[in-house]
Amino acid sequence: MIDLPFFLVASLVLAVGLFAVGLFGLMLRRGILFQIIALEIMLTGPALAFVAAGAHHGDPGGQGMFVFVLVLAASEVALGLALYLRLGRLADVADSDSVRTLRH
Amino acid sequence: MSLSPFLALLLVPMPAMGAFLLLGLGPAHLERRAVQTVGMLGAVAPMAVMLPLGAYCLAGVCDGVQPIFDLTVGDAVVALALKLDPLSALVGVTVTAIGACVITYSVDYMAKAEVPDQRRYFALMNLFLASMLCMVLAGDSIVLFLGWELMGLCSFFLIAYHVTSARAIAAGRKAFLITRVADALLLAGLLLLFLEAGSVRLDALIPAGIATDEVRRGLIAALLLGGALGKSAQIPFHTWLPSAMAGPTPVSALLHSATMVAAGAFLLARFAPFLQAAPLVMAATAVFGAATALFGAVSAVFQKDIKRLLAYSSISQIGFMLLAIGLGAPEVAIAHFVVHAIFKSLLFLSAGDMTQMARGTTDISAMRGALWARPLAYLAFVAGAASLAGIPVITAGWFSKEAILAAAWLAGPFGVLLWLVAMAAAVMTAVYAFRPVFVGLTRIDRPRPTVGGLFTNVPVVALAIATFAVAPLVEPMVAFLGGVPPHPPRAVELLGAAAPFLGMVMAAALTFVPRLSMRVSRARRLRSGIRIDGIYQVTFVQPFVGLVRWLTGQKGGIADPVGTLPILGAERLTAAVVRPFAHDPLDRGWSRFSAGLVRGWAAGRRLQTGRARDYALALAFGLALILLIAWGTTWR
Amino acid sequence: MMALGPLIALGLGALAAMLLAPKAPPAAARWAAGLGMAAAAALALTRFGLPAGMAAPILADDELARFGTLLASLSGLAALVYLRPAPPAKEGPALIALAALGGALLSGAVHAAPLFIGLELVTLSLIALFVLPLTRPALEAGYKLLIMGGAGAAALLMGLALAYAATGVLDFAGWMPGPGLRGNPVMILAAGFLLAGLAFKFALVPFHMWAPDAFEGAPAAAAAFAGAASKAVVAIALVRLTAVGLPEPVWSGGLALLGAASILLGNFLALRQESLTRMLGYSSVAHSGYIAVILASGLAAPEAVPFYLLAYAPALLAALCVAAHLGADPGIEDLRGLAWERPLAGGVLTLALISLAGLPAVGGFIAKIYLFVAILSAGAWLSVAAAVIGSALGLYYYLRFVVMLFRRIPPGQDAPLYPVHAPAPPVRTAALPVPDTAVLAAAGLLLLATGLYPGPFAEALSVLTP
Amino acid sequence: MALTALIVLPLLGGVAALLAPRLGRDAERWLSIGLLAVALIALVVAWTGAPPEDAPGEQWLAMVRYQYAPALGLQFLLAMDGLSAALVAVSLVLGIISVIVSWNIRKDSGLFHACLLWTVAASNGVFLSMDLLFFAFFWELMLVPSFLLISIWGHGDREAVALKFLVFNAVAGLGLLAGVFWMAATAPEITFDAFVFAEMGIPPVAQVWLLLGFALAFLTKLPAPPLHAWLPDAHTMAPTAGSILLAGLLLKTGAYGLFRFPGMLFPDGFHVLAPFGLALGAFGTIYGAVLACGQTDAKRLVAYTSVAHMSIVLMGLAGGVHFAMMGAGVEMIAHAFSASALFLLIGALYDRVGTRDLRELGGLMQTSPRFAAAFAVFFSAALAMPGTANFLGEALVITGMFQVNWVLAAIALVSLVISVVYATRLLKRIIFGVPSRACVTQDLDWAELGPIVVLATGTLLFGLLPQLLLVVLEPAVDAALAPLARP
Repeated sequence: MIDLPFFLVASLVLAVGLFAVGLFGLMLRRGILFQIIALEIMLTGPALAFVAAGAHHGDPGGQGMFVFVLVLAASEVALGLALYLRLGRLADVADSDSVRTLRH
Repeated sequence: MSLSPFLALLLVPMPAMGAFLLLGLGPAHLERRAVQTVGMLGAVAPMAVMLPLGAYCLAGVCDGVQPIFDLTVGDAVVALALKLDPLSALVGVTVTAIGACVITYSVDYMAKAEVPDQRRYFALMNLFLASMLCMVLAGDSIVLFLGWELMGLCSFFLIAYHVTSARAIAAGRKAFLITRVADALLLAGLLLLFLEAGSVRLDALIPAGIATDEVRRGLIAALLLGGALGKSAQIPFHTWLPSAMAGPTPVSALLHSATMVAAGAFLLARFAPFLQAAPLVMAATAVFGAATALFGAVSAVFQKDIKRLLAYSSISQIGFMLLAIGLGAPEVAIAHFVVHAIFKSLLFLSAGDMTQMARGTTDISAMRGALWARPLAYLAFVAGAASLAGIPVITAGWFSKEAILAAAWLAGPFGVLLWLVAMAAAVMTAVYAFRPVFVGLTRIDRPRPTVGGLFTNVPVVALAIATFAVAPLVEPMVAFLGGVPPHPPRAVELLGAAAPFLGMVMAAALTFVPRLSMRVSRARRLRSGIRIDGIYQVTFVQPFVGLVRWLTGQKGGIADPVGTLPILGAERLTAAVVRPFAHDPLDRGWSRFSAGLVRGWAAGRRLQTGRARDYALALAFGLALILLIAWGTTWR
Repeated sequence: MMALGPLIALGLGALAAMLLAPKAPPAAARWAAGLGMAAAAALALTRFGLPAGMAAPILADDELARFGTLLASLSGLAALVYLRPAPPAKEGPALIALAALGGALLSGAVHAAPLFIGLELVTLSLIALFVLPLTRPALEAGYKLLIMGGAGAAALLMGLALAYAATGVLDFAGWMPGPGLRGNPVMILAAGFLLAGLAFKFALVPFHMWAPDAFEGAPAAAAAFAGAASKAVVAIALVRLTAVGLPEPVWSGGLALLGAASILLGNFLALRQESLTRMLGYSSVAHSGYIAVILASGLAAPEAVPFYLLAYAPALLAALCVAAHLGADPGIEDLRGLAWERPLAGGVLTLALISLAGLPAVGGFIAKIYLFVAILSAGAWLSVAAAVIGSALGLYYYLRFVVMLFRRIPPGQDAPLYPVHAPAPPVRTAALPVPDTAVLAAAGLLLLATGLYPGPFAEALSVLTP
Repeated sequence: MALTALIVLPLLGGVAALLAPRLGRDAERWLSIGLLAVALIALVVAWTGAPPEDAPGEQWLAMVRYQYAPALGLQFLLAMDGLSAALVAVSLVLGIISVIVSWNIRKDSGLFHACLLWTVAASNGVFLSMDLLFFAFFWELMLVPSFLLISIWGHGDREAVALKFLVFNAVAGLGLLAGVFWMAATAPEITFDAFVFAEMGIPPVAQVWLLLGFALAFLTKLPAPPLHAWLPDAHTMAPTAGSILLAGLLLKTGAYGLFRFPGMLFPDGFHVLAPFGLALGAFGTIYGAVLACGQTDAKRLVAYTSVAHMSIVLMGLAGGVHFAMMGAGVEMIAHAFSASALFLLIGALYDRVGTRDLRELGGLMQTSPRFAAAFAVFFSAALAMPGTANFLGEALVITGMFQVNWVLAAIALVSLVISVVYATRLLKRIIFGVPSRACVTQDLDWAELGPIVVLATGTLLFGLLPQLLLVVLEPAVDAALAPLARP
C-alpha cells in the first residue's frame, strides 16, 4: 500500500460512502422524487472526492471538476423534475414500481 | 504462297461439298428440278476438275502436295494436305467418273420420290462423293480419316434411306457399327503411326512406320489391315454388305460396290510400302483376300436376289484386290479397283434399270425376259457380266484378274496355293455372273421393248463402253502406278482364260436344268453367308443386349447398379448410424433443447422487470462485482 | 482553431435550432440543426489525413477524434431525417445537434473534463429526446434513462475522482502506469468505477437495462442515435482509455467479462422477441458485447473496432428508419411481405439484418471476421465461446425477421392470421418520403460497400488507433 | 475490372431480373440477354487486354487481385487463362441460348431468369477464381439456382430429383471445403491464394488426401461413376434451359477443377492417384455408353452419353500427357456444345409432343426435315465424327492414352464403337420410322434454329479449324503439366 494521508483516505471513504448511500436510496425508495434526490446524493460523493484530491495535490483541477459536477447535478434535477411533473399526469409517481409498461 | 497447279486439288471435293451444304443444311426451299440440277452439278463438276489434273499427271508432273493448314499440338505439327501422285490421280479420276455416272443416273431413278427425300438423297450422295475424294486425295492421315469416317456416316444414312422400313434402318445400323469397329482399328493404327512420326503427312508416316521396331510395326500394320477388312466387308466383317443392299440401287452402285467398299484396298495400297515391311501381315492380307474371294464367289452363286448377288460379288472381287496387295502387287490391285469400279457400277445400274420395271422387287426371277423388255439395259448388263467373269482379251476384267492370278502364281509355293483358291473363285465368278444373264433370256412371251430416259442411258452406255475400252489400258495403268505387269507361263495364262468359260457352262446348267436350279434355291445355309451373322448375334449382340438389359434393370435388378452404389451405401450408413438415434435420444434431445431454450427465454426475459429500482439493483450488483474483482487484485 | 471547427459548427447549429424552435416554423429548426451537423461532418472529413495535434489543451485532434465526430454527425443527421415531428417536439433538432456535439467532444477527449462533459451532454440530450413525444412509454423510457444515467454518471465521476486522487492529474496521459502507480489500490478502484460508468453508457450487461426499454418506448430517431452515435463515441473513449493502460486485469478482464455476459444475455433475450425495436435493443446490447471483447483482447488489429462501428451504425440506422416508418413499435407480423410491397425498405432492412447477423456480402460479415480473428489470436476462449453461441443465436432471430420480410401476405386475407400485438390491421404505409429513401439508400450502399469492398475502408481505418 | 464484371454483372443482373417483370412484358428476358451480351464484351476486353504484370505465369491472360481483408487473408483473386476464357465464353453463350429457348416460360419468370443468370455467374466465378475460398463459395453457390430451376420448373418428380442433385453435390462439396480449409490452416500465414498454396510445398501424403477431397467434389460434378446417379435424373426432370446449363456449365466445372488444381497444387498426389483416375475414366466411358444404349427416355440417353464423354475427359486429365490434356480441354468445349444442342432439341420436341419416350416418337424425317437435319448434325458430334470438335478432343485423348497405356486407348476406342449403338438408336427412334401418334407437325422455328445454328457452328468450326481452339488452350495445358514433370 502506498501511504496516503489520513485526511485524504477519510475523505475518499466518505465520498464512496455518500455514493453508496445514494445508490441504496435509489434502490429502496419508491417515490420518483426521492429517487431523484438519491441521485443528487450519489453525485455529491465524487464531488467531495474531487475537492479532497485537489486539496491533497494542490491542484485547482479538482475544484474545476467540482463545479462541473454541480452543473450536472443542477441540470439533472431540472430535467428530472420536468419529467416528474409530466409523468405525474400519466402514472402514479409515488410508486415507481408501477411505471413498468416497458418490460421483458 | 505461289500458285501451284496442285491448288486445283482443293477444288476437287468442293462442288460436291457445296451441293451437300446447299441441299442438306441450306434452309431455302428448292423445287424438284433445282434439287436435281444442284445434285447432278455437284457430282459432275469434280470430274471436270479431276480429269485435267489426271492429264497433268500423265504428262509427267505427278508428285505434288497442296498444304491446307498446319496445327501445332505441343511439339507435333499436324500438317493437313492434299496429295497428287499416280495412285491418287488414278483413283481420283475413277471415283469422280463413277460418281458422275451414278448420280446422273439417279436423276431418273429417283424421279418419283418426294422432293424432301430426293433432296436428302442428293445431299448425302454429294457428301459421300466429297468425303471419298478427300480420302483419296488425302496427303495426311487426318484428312484421310475424315473422308473415311464421313463415308461411313453417309453409308449409314443412305442405307437407311427408306426411313419407314425397319429392315433398312437395321441394315444401316449394322453396317455402321461393323465399319465403325474397323474405323476404330484404323484410327488406332493411324494415331500410333502419328506418335512414331510426330507428323501426319503420309510421306513421313510410312518411313517412320518402317523404322520402328518389329512388334510395333506388325501391330500397326495389323490395325491398318483390320480397318481395311472392315470397310471392305472382308471376312470376318463381310456380313454388313449384303444387308446394306436395302438402300436404293444407285447407292449400292456407288458406295457399296464401286468406291467406298473398295476403299480398304485403296488404303492398303496407300500404305503398301509400310505393309511390305511387315511380312506376316502381308501374308495375312493375301490369305484373307483369297479366302474372301472364294467365299464371296461361292455365296454369290446361291443368291436369289440380284443385289445380294452383286454384293457378294463385290466382297469376292475386293478379296482379289487384297490378295494382290498381300502378294506385293498393289499396283495390280488398284488396276483391278478401277476395272471393278467400272463394271460393278455398270452391273448395278443396268440391273437397277431392269428390276425397276419389275416394281421394286430385286429377285433374280424378276429379270426373266429382260432381253426383250429392256434390251439396252440387258446388253449393258451382259457387258458388265462378261468383264466380271473375265472373258479373255476383250474385257478389261480379264486383264486385271489375270494379272492378279499371275502375281499369285509367281509368288512361290505359298502363292501357288493361293492361285488355286483364286482360280476356283474365278470359276465361281463366271457362274454367278452369267446366271442372271441366262435368266434374262428365259421368257417366252415377248413384251414391247422399252428404253429408259436420257439420264439412265447415257451413264449406262458410257460405262458399258468403258468396260471394253479400258481393256488395253490395264497394263499401262499398272506401269503408271510404278509396277511391273506380271506375266506367268503361257499355260497358266490359258488355264485362267478357260475359267470363265467353264463357269459359263456351269451357270447355264444351273439356270436351265430345273433339278439343279431347285438345289440352288434350297441352299439356304450357303445363301446366308455361312451364318456368320448368327455367330455375331450370339457372341456379341446378345451378350451386349443382356448387359444393357441388366444394367438398366430390365432384368429385374437395380437400374444403373454402379450409380446406385453410393445411394445404397448412404442408406446403409443411415440405417447403421443415424436411425438408432433418429427417434430416440438425439432427436428428442434436440427438441427438448429447443423447447428448453424457449422456456429459458421466457424465464430469462423476466429479468427485465421494467422496474427502475431493479435496474438500479442490477447496476449496483455489477458495480459491486467489478469493485470486488478490483479489490481482489490488490491482494498480493 | 480549425481543429475546433466541427465542434463550433455543431454548437452553432444547436444554438440556432434552439433559438428558432419557439417561433419559427419547425422546418427552420430542422434545417439549422441539419446544416450544423452536415457542416461538422464535412469539416471533419476534410481534416482526415492531417497530422494529429491538440485542438485544445484537453481535446485531441487526431484521426480517431475526426472519425468519431464524423460518425456522430452523420448518425445525428440520419436520425434527424426520421425524427417524426410531433407538435411539442420542436426542440428535437436542437437536442440531436447537442447530442452530436457531446459525441464530438467525447471522441476527442483525452482529459477527464471533456470525457465527463461530453458523456453527460449526450445523456441529458438523449433523455430529453426520449421524452419528446410525451406519451407514457416515452416518458417511462426517459425516466429509466435518467435514473440509470445519473447513477452511471456518478460511477464515472467516482472513477475519475479516484484516479485524480491517485495521480493528481486529470489528463489521461498522466494515468499511464508509472512506477508509483503500479498496484496502487486507489487507481485499481478508479478503473473499476470508470469501467462501470462507461459500461452503463455502452449498455453492457448488467448496466444494459435501459437500452431495450429505450428502443421500444422512445422515438426511433432517439433510439437510433443512442444505439449508433453514442455507442460509437463511447467505444472511442474506451479505445483511448485502453490505450492508456489502466490497471490490469481489472480493465481488460472486466471488459471481457461484461462483454461475454452481454453477448450471451443480449442474444438470448432477443431470441423470440416479437417487437422489431425491442429485438434491436437487445441486439444492440449483444453488439456492445462484441465490441467490448474485441477491446478486451488488446488492439492487435487496429481497424477492428472502428470497422465494427462502421458496419454496425448504418445497419442500426437503416433498421430503425424502417421501424419508424412502420409506426410505433412494429411487430414481426407487420413486416410480412414488406420486401415485395416496398422493395427498397424491405431490401435495405434485409441487408441490415443480415449484416447484424454477420452473413457474407455485407459489412457485418467482415466485422464478425475481425471479431473472431481478434479474440482467437488473443486466446480469449471465454469470449470465443460466448461469441460462437451468440452468433448462432443471432442467426436464428435475425433470420426470423428476414424470412418474414419475404413471406407473401396470404391471398384474400388482409390481416395476419394470428394478430400478435394489436387487433388492428398492420399499417401498410404509403411510399417513403424522399429523405428517408436517401438515408436507406445510403445505408444500404455503405453496408454493401463495406461488405464487398472492405479493403479501402480497412486501410483507412487502420491508422485510427493510437 | 472486366474480369470482375464477368461475375458481378450476371449476379446483379439476377437481382434485376427478379424485379424486371414489373417493367413490362418480356423485360426480364431482354435484360438477361443484354447483360450477358455486355458480359461477352467484357470478356473480349479482358481477353485482348495487356497481359497482367504480376501474374505468376505466362499463361494468364488477365488477372484481378484485390485485397479484401488482408489481415484475414481474404482476397478477391481472379485469373483467366485460355481454358477459363474459353469456358467463360461458352457459359455466356449458353446463358443467352437458355434465355432464348425458355421464351414461353411464364411461371415466376423473374425468378427463373434470375436463376439462369446466377448459374452463369457462379460458374464464371468457379472458372475464374484462384482464391480457393471464393472458388469454394462459387462452387456451392452454383447449386442453389440449379436446385431451384429443377425444383420449380422441372417435370415429373422434380422436387425429389432436385433434392438428390443437391444432396449429391453438397455432400461431395464438403471434400473440397475441408481441403481448402486444411490448406489455409497449414499455410505459413492465413491465406486462400492458390498460387501461394502451389508454392508452399504440401507434404506428399497430405497431397494424396487433399486431392482425394478435391476429387470427390470434382468427380461428382463431372460426373464419374459411381457418383453419377444424380445426373440422369436431374437432366430428365430439369427444364430445357436447366438441362443446357447442367450439361454445358455444371459438368464443365468439375472437369475444370480437375484440370486446374491437381497438377498445380498436388503434383505428388497426382502421381499416386492418376492410375485410379484413368481406371475410373476407362470404366465410366464404357459404363455410360452401355447404359445409354438401354434408355427409353431421350434425355436420359443423352445424360448417360454425357457420363461416357466426360469420362473420356477424365481419362485425358488423369493421363498427365500433353496430347491427352489438350484433348480433354477440347472435349470439354465440344461436349458443352453438342450435349447442350441435343438437350435443346429434345426439349423442343418435348414441348411439342409432350413425351420423351423413345418408343412413342419417330418419323421426324418426314414431318420436320429441319428438326431431323439438326438431330443428324449433333448425332455426328455425339459420334465424334471427324470434322466435329468432339472428334478432335477424343482423338487427342486417345493419342495421349497410347502414350500412357495401350489398354486405355483400346477401351476408349471401344467406347467410340458403342457410341454408334446409342447414337443410331436415338436417330432410329426419333427421326426415322413412321410418324407416330406423337408426330410433330411444327418444324423448328427461327428462335430455336438460331441457337442450334450457333451451337452447330461452334462444333464444326472448332472441328474444321481446330487451331482456333488449340492456340488458346496450349499455354494453359503447358502450365498445368509443368509441375507434373518428374525431376
